[in-house]
Amino acid sequence: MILLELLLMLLVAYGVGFLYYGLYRNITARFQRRFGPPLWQSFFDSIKFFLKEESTSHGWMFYLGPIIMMSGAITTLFFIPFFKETTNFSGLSSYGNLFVVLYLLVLGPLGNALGVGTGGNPFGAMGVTRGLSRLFALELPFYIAVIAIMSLSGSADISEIAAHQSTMYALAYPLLFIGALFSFIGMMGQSPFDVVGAPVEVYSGPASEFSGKFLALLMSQSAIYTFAKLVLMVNLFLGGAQGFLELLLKTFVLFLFVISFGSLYGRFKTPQSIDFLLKVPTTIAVIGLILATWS
Amino acid sequence: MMINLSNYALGHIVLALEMSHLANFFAVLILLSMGTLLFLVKNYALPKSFYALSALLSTSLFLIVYAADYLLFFIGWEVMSITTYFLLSFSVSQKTLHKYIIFAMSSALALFIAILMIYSTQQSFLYSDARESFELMGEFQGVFFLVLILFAIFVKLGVIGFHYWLVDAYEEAHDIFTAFLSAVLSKMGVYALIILVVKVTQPMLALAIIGVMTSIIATFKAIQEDSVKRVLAYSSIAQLGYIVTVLGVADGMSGALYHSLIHTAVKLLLFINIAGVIYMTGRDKFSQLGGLIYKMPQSFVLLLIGIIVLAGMPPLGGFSSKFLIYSALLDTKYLLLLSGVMFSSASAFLYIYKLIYGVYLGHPSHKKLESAKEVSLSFLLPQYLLAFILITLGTFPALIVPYINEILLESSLTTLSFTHAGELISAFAQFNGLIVMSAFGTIFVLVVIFFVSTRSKAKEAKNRFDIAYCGEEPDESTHLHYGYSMGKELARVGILRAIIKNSSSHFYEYLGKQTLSFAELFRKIYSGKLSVNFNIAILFLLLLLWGSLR
Amino acid sequence: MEEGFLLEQKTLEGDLNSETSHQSSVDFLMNWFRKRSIFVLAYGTGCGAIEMPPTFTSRYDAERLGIRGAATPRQADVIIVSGYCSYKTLRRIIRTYEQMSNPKYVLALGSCTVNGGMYWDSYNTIKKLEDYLPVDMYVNGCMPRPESILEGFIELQKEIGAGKASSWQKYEENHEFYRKNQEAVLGEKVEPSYEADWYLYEGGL
Amino acid sequence: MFKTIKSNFATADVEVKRQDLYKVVIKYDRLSALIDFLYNNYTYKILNAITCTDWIEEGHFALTYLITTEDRSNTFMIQTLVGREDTKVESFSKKFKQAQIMERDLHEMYGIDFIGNDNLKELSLENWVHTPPLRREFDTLEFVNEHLTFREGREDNVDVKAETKRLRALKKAQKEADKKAKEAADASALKENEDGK
Amino acid sequence: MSSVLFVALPLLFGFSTPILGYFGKNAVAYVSTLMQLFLLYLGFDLLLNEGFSIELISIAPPLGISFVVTKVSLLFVLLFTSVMTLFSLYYLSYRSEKPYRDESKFFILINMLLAASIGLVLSSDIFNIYVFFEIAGISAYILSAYEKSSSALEAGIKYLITGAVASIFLIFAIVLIYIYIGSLNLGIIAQHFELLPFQIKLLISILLLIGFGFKVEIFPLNFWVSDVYQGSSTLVNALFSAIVVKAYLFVFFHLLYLFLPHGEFSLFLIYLGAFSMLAAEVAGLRQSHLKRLFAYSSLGQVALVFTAFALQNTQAIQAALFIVLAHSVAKMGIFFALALIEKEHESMESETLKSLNSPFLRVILLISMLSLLGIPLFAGFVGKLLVLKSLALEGMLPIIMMIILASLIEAVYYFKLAGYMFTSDKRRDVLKVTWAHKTILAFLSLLLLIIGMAPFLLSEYLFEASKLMLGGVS
Repeated sequence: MILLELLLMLLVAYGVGFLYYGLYRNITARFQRRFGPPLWQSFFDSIKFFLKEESTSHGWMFYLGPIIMMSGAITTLFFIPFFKETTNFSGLSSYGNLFVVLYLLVLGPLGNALGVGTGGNPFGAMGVTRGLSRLFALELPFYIAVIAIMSLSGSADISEIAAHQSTMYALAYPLLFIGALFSFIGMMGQSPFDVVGAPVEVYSGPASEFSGKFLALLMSQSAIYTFAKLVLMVNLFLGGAQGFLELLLKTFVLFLFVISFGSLYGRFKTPQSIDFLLKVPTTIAVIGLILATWS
Repeated sequence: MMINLSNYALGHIVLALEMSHLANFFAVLILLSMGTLLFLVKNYALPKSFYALSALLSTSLFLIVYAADYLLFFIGWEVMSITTYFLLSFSVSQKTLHKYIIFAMSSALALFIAILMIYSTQQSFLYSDARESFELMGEFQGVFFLVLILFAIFVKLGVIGFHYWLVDAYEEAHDIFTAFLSAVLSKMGVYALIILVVKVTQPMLALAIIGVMTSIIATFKAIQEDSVKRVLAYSSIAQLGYIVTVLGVADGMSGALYHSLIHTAVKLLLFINIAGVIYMTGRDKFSQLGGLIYKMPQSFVLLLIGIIVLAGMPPLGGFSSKFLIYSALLDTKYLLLLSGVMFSSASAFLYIYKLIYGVYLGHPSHKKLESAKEVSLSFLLPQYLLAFILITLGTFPALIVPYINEILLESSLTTLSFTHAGELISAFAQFNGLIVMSAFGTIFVLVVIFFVSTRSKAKEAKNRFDIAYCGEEPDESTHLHYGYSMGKELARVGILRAIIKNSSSHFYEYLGKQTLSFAELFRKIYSGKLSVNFNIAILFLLLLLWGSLR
Repeated sequence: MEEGFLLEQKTLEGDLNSETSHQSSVDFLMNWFRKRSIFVLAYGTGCGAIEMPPTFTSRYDAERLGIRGAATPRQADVIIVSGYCSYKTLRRIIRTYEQMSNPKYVLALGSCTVNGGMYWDSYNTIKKLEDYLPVDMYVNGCMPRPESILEGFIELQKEIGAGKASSWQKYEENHEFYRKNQEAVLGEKVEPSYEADWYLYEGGL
Repeated sequence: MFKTIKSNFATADVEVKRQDLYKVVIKYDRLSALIDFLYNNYTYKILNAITCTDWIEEGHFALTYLITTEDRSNTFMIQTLVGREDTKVESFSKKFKQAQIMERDLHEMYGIDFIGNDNLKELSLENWVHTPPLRREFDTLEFVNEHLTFREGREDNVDVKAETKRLRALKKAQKEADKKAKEAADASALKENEDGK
Repeated sequence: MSSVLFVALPLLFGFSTPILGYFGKNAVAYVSTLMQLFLLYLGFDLLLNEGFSIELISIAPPLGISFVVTKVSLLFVLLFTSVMTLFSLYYLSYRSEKPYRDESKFFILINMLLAASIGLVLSSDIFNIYVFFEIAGISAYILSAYEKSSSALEAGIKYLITGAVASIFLIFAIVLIYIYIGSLNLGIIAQHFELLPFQIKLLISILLLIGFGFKVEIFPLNFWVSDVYQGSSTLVNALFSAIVVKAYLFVFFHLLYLFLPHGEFSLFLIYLGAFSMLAAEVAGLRQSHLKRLFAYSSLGQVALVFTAFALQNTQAIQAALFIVLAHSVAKMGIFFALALIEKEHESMESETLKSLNSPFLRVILLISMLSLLGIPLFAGFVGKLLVLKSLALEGMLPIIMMIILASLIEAVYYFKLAGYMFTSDKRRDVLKVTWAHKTILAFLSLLLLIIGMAPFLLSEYLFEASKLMLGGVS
C-alpha cells in the first residue's frame, strides 16, 4: 500500500512540477508581452531529449551524476508529508525529520556536481563553484527562520510543525517568512540569484556538458525538486494543507509570487548575491528570530 | 576499576589509574587510528626511531586516557607533547618546529599550574576531588584556573586564536603522522576538555560561542587554501569547533562523543586517501593535481564516502552525529549558536567539493599525472575498514547509543532514549537511518534501471578534450584545470574579506619580537663591565637595608 | 473576421500537421515530440544572427512554436548558418555541428549559403554550404525577416514531423565526401578527426 | 610649425587638407624622426591608423601614418612611399601598442614585413598560403573559380548577362512596335478627322 | 676512619706531586684518581656503617677543626667525591688528545678544590668555613684562568675580585658574631643568636647574605658567572656547576637554619630566588654562545634550589636536594659532551650544533636538557614537582607563576638547540667518541633516567636528611 502511495506522490509531483514549469514559461512570456509556449512544453522538451538518438557521456561518474541528482530529488519528496493531519500521502516523513530534508535538498546537487566535475568542462566547474558559493549564503537566512520555527513548535518533525501552526507562521511571524522567502527565491533558481545556470555568461553552467537523456533527467528532477520545495515551504510557513485543492492552491500562490518576483529583476553577480543575502535577509531573519523567541 | 599506585608515593602523592567507560571510548579511538595507520607504515622508509617514538607516544596517550588523577594525566600530556615534537622533527621545518614547541610547552605548563591550584586547595590530584576543590577556590582563583585550563586545551585543539602552529605542523609533518595528529591528538584535547571543564564546572556559554566562532572562521580559511593538507587541517579545526560548541552547552556530551568518533574515522579516511595520492603523484597542491578519477577509481569512491560523511549528508554516519549536535543546541534557548553551526557546516560544502574536485575531477594539471596508477592494497584496506564503519553508523545510527548512555550514566548526565539500532532519537525528533539509507538505495537502483532502458544510448566521449568549448578545440597546452581555486572570490564579499584576510600570525610575531627585545635589555645588565655590576649590587644592598629598616 | 496576430498564428499553424505520411505509430510519436520541441543553438555565424533576437523574443516569439535557444551544442537540435561563411567560421561550424547529438538539423539563411550571395567572388568565403554540411532547410532572402525564418522553422517542423528531415544520416553515410571538401577549403586536416569516426561506434548504456 | 618641418625633414610643403587635417609626404628614412618630433613637441600622441595603398603602376606602396593630438583637435597624415617586393619597414609597436595589430593586418594583406613586431601571425585568414589578397596582382575571381566550386544552376539556366541583354532588346522592340502602331492609329484617326471635317 | 681524611689526603697529595713528577708523566694523574677513588670508598664506608660523628681537633683554644658528619653533609660529600672521580676518569681518556699544560699543577688545584668544598660542607666552626671559603675560592680563580686565552684571563680576574669582595663581607660577619657571642662554634652561636638585638642580627644576616650571595649566584650578584663559564675550559665548568655552587648553597642555608630557625627572612629570600631564576632565564634567551647559555641555565636552576631551601620546610628541602642531585648529574653530562664537541668544532656558537654529526652525543645532550627542563620521565621533573607542590601547599601562587614562566623560557631556548641538532642540515664527518667517554656519559644519562623513573629509591634518605638539616643539630 505504501509503495502505491509513494508512486502516486511521485506522479503527482512529476505532473504538477511540469505543469508549474509550463505555467512559469507562460507567465514570464506574458510579462514580456508575448504568447508563451503551450502549457506542457517543458514536458515535451524532456521527452524529446529522452528520445534523442544518442548522448555523450564522460565515464561512469558522469553517467551517475544526474542519477544521484534524480534519486536525491525523489528521496526528498518522499520525506515531506503532503498534508497536515492525515497520515496518508505522508510518504516516509514519519521516519525522518526536517534536518534530514534540509540535508537531502543539498545531497542531489552535490552528487550532480561530481558528474559535472568528471565531465571536465571548465564552464561546468565554474557553474558549480558559483552554485556552491551561493548555496551557503542562501542557507543562512533559511536556517535561521527554520530554527526559529522548530523551537517555536517544539519539534523537528515536519508534520508536527505544520499541525502546530494555529495561525500561519507567515502571518504570525512575518519577518521570519520574509527572510526565508528571499532564500527560497534563490533555491528555486529565480532571477536575482540564478547566476548559476546563466546560459550566456556561464555557457549554461553545470548543464553545459549534459546532452540527450542526461538533460532530460535533469529537467524532470528539477520539476520534482520544485514541487518538493514548494510543499516544504507550505508545510513550514503556510500552515500545511488539508486536501489536494488547498495544497495546489497554496503552492501555486507561492510559486506565482516567486516567478513574478524573479521575472522582474536582473541577475546578481555571485559576490553581489552573497553580499546581499548575508546582509538583508539575514538581519531580517535574526530580528524575526529574536522577536519570536522573546515572546 | 581503579589501580592505586599510592605505595609508590613521592611523599604521600596518590597516583591512580582507572578503566572508566569514557576512558575506554577514547582508548578505542586511539586503537582505531593506530590500527589503521599501521597498514601504511611499510610503504614508507621510516627511520627506526620513528617506531620507537610512536610507541612512546601511544603509551603516553593511553596514560592520559586511563589516568585517574591529574598528575599522571599531566605526565602523559607532557610526554605526548615532547614525543610529538620529535616525531615532527623528521620532516618539519625548523621554524614550524620551534613554533610548535613554544605553544606545546606553554600549554603543558599552564596545565601544570592549574593542576597545582587544584592540589593547593584539596591536597590531592584525584579527579573525584576536583569538583569540590574548584568550589573551594575563590572567585578570582576559579576564573584564573579556568583561563589556564582553557588556554592549554585551546592550544591543543587549535581553536582559532591559537592555531598559529597547528596548520603549518599538519602540513609539513609526515603524511602518516599528520593523520595520527589530527585524528587522535586533537581528541586528547577533547578528553581534557571533558574531564577538566565539563566534569568540574557547569556548562559555559563562552565555550560554546568560542566553538562557533572557531568553526565559522576555520571553514572560511579552509576554503582559501591551495594545499590539500592545509585544507584538512583547517577542516579538523572546524569540526573540533562543533565539539567545543556542543560541550559548552547542557547535555551536549552525547553529541560530542558521537562526533569525535565520526571525526576520527573520517579524518583518518581522508588523510590516508590523500597520503595515497601524494605517495603516487608526489604532489599535494590542488593546482598541481586533478583528473585522477579514472586512474585511481577506488580511492575516488573512498574519498567520496569520506566527504559525504564530512559534509554530514543523511545516508552516511556524518549526519547522525550532526543530528545529535543540532538537537542538543536546539534544546538551549541560544538559537543563534545553532544557526552559526549550521551556517558553518553549510559553507563547508565549498571546501568539501574542492577536496574531491581539486584532486580527482577536472583535467590533470600536468602530464605526469597521466601515469598515476591505483595505490596498493596497504593504502586501500584501512580506508575500506573506515568506510565500512562510517556506512554502518549511517544505516544504524543508534548502534553506539547504549555505550554512550553508559558513559553518560557514569558522569551522571541525562541519557538518550534508545529503541533499536536503526532509530536515533533525540529530544526534538528522531530519524531512522535504515529507512533513509534503503529508501535512497532502492530509488537509486530504480532510477538507474529506468535510465538505462531509455531509447537514447550514451556514447563514451573519445578523450578528455572532447568537450563543448565554444567551437574551439582544446589540446594538451590549453589550461583546463579550472575550479581548483574555487572560493577565492569570497574574498571580494565585504563581510567575508574581514574573516579571511586578517590572521593571528601578526599578533604572535609581534609578541615574539617584544620578548626578544625585552631579553636583550636584560642581557645588558649582565654586560661584561665589572663597574656596572657592582653599582647594581650596591643598589640592591641599599634597597635591602631600606626594606628591612623600615 | 480575425486579423493581426491570431490570424498569423492560425495560418502558420494551420497546416502544421496536414502532412500525412506513412510511418509507424512509434516513429510518428517520436517525430511528433521532436517536432514540438526544437532547441536552436545560440551561435550567430553570419550577418543573419541579428535576425535571431526578434525571432525568439516578444514580437515574433518563436517559443510559442516550442522553439527555444540552447547554450551548448550538446543541448541543441538545430544549428542556424546565417549568411556568408568564411573559412575561419566554417571550421567552428563543423566542430560545433559534429558535437551536437543526433537527430540534428541545419537551417541555412540567406543566399550566401546557397551560391555565395553577394560575396560570390570573395576569396575568403565558401560559395556552397551543401558541399560541407548537409542542409535541411534553406530560407532565402538577403537576410530573411523573422516571419520567413518562422516560416522556415514551420517547414522544418513539418518535415521532422513527417520523418523526412534526415540530413544527419546523410552526413554520416557519405562522410568522406564532406570531409574531402572541408579539407580542400580549410587547408590541413580538419581537427579533431576522432569527432568524425565517433559516429561509427555503437552506443553504450 | 610647417616651416620647421619643411626645413629639417626636407619634405614637400605641408598641405592643409582641412582645418584639422594636415598632410605631408616624406622619404622613408626621415619618417620615424618626424613622428618622434611631432610626438614630443606638438602632443601628437595618438596613432589612429597605418594604411597602405598599392600603386602597382608606379611599383610602390604608399604607407600613410595618421597621428592625432592629445586633445583630438588635429590630425597629421604622414605618407611615405616604399617598394612593393618584400619590403622591410621598421615597426612602431614599441612606441604605440596598437600599432602591433595594424602592422599585423598589413603584413597579412600586403605582405609587408615589420621588423620589431613580435607577433605577425595571421589575423583573419587561417592557413592562407597564396599571395596576400589585397595586393592588386591578386585576382579574386580567378582565385575563386580556381579553388571553389559554384552551385551548378538549373538545366534551363542561361548566362545572366546574355539573358538581360536579350530581354532588354525584346522590350525595346516591343516599345517601338507600340509606338509605330500608335502612330499608325493617330495617322488613321487624323485621316478620319480630315475625312470627317 | 675519621672525616678529617677527606681534607687531609688531597692536601697531602698536593704537596707530594713534585716527587711523583719523577716517576713519569702520567703518574700524577693515576695517583690522584686512585686517591679520589679511595675518598669515595671512605664516604660510602661512613654511609654504610652509620659513622655519624663529630670530630674535634683543637689547635689553639678558639681555633681548631671541628667536623660534623650528618646524613645531609655526608650526602654532599658523597656527591662531591663521586663527581670528582667521574671527572678525573673522564679526564684520563680526554688528556690523550688534548692535555692541559703542566698537568701536575692542574691536579693539585682540583684536589684542593675538592678538599675545600668537603671542608665547607663538614665544618661546624664558622672560622673553618671562612678558611675553606678562601681555599675553594683561590683554587677556583686559578682553575678558571688556566687556559692561556684572553677570555680566560678576564674570567679569572673577575672571579678573583668578586671572590675577594665576598670574603670581606663574610669576615665582617664572623668578626661581629665573634664579638657579640664570643665563640666560633656553630652550635653555641645558634643558641645565642636570638638574644642579640634586632639591628645586630639584621646586620649580620645581611652581611652573610651578601658574602654568600656572590658565591651562591643570586640575582644582583651573579653577573660574573657567565663570563667565568665562558672563559674557563668546559671540563672545569662541569666542576664549578656541580661542586662549587652546591657547597656554598648548602653552607649558606645551613647557617640560615641555625641562626634564624623561625625563617624571618624566608619570604624575602623566596621572592629573591624566584626573581633571580626569571632574570637568569630571560637573559639566557638571547644567548648564542653555548657555554654562556648553559651558565645562565645553571643560574636559573641554582636560583630554583635557593627558593626551595628558602621555603624552610622538610618537603621543600627534600625537593631542593633532589634538584641538586639532578642538576649536578645533568650539568656534568652536558659539559662533558660539550668538551668533546669543542675539541672537534673549535667554535662554541650554538650553530655548531647544526653540523654536529654524532647521534650518541645528540642523545646525551638531549636527555640532560630534558631533565633540566623537568620533563616527566627524567630526574628534573621529580625535583620541580616537589618544589611546586610545596609552594602550592604554602599557597604562593605568584611564585609558582614566576617559576613556571622561567621554565617556559628555558624550554624555548633549550628546544632551539634541540631544533638545531635534530632538523636535517649539512653535517660534518662523524665525530668519533672513545668507549671510555661513552660509558661515563651513558652512566650519567642512565642515572638521570633511573632517578626520574623511580624516585622512591632516594626519597626516604633525602627526607631524613632534610629533617636533619632543618633540625639544625650541630
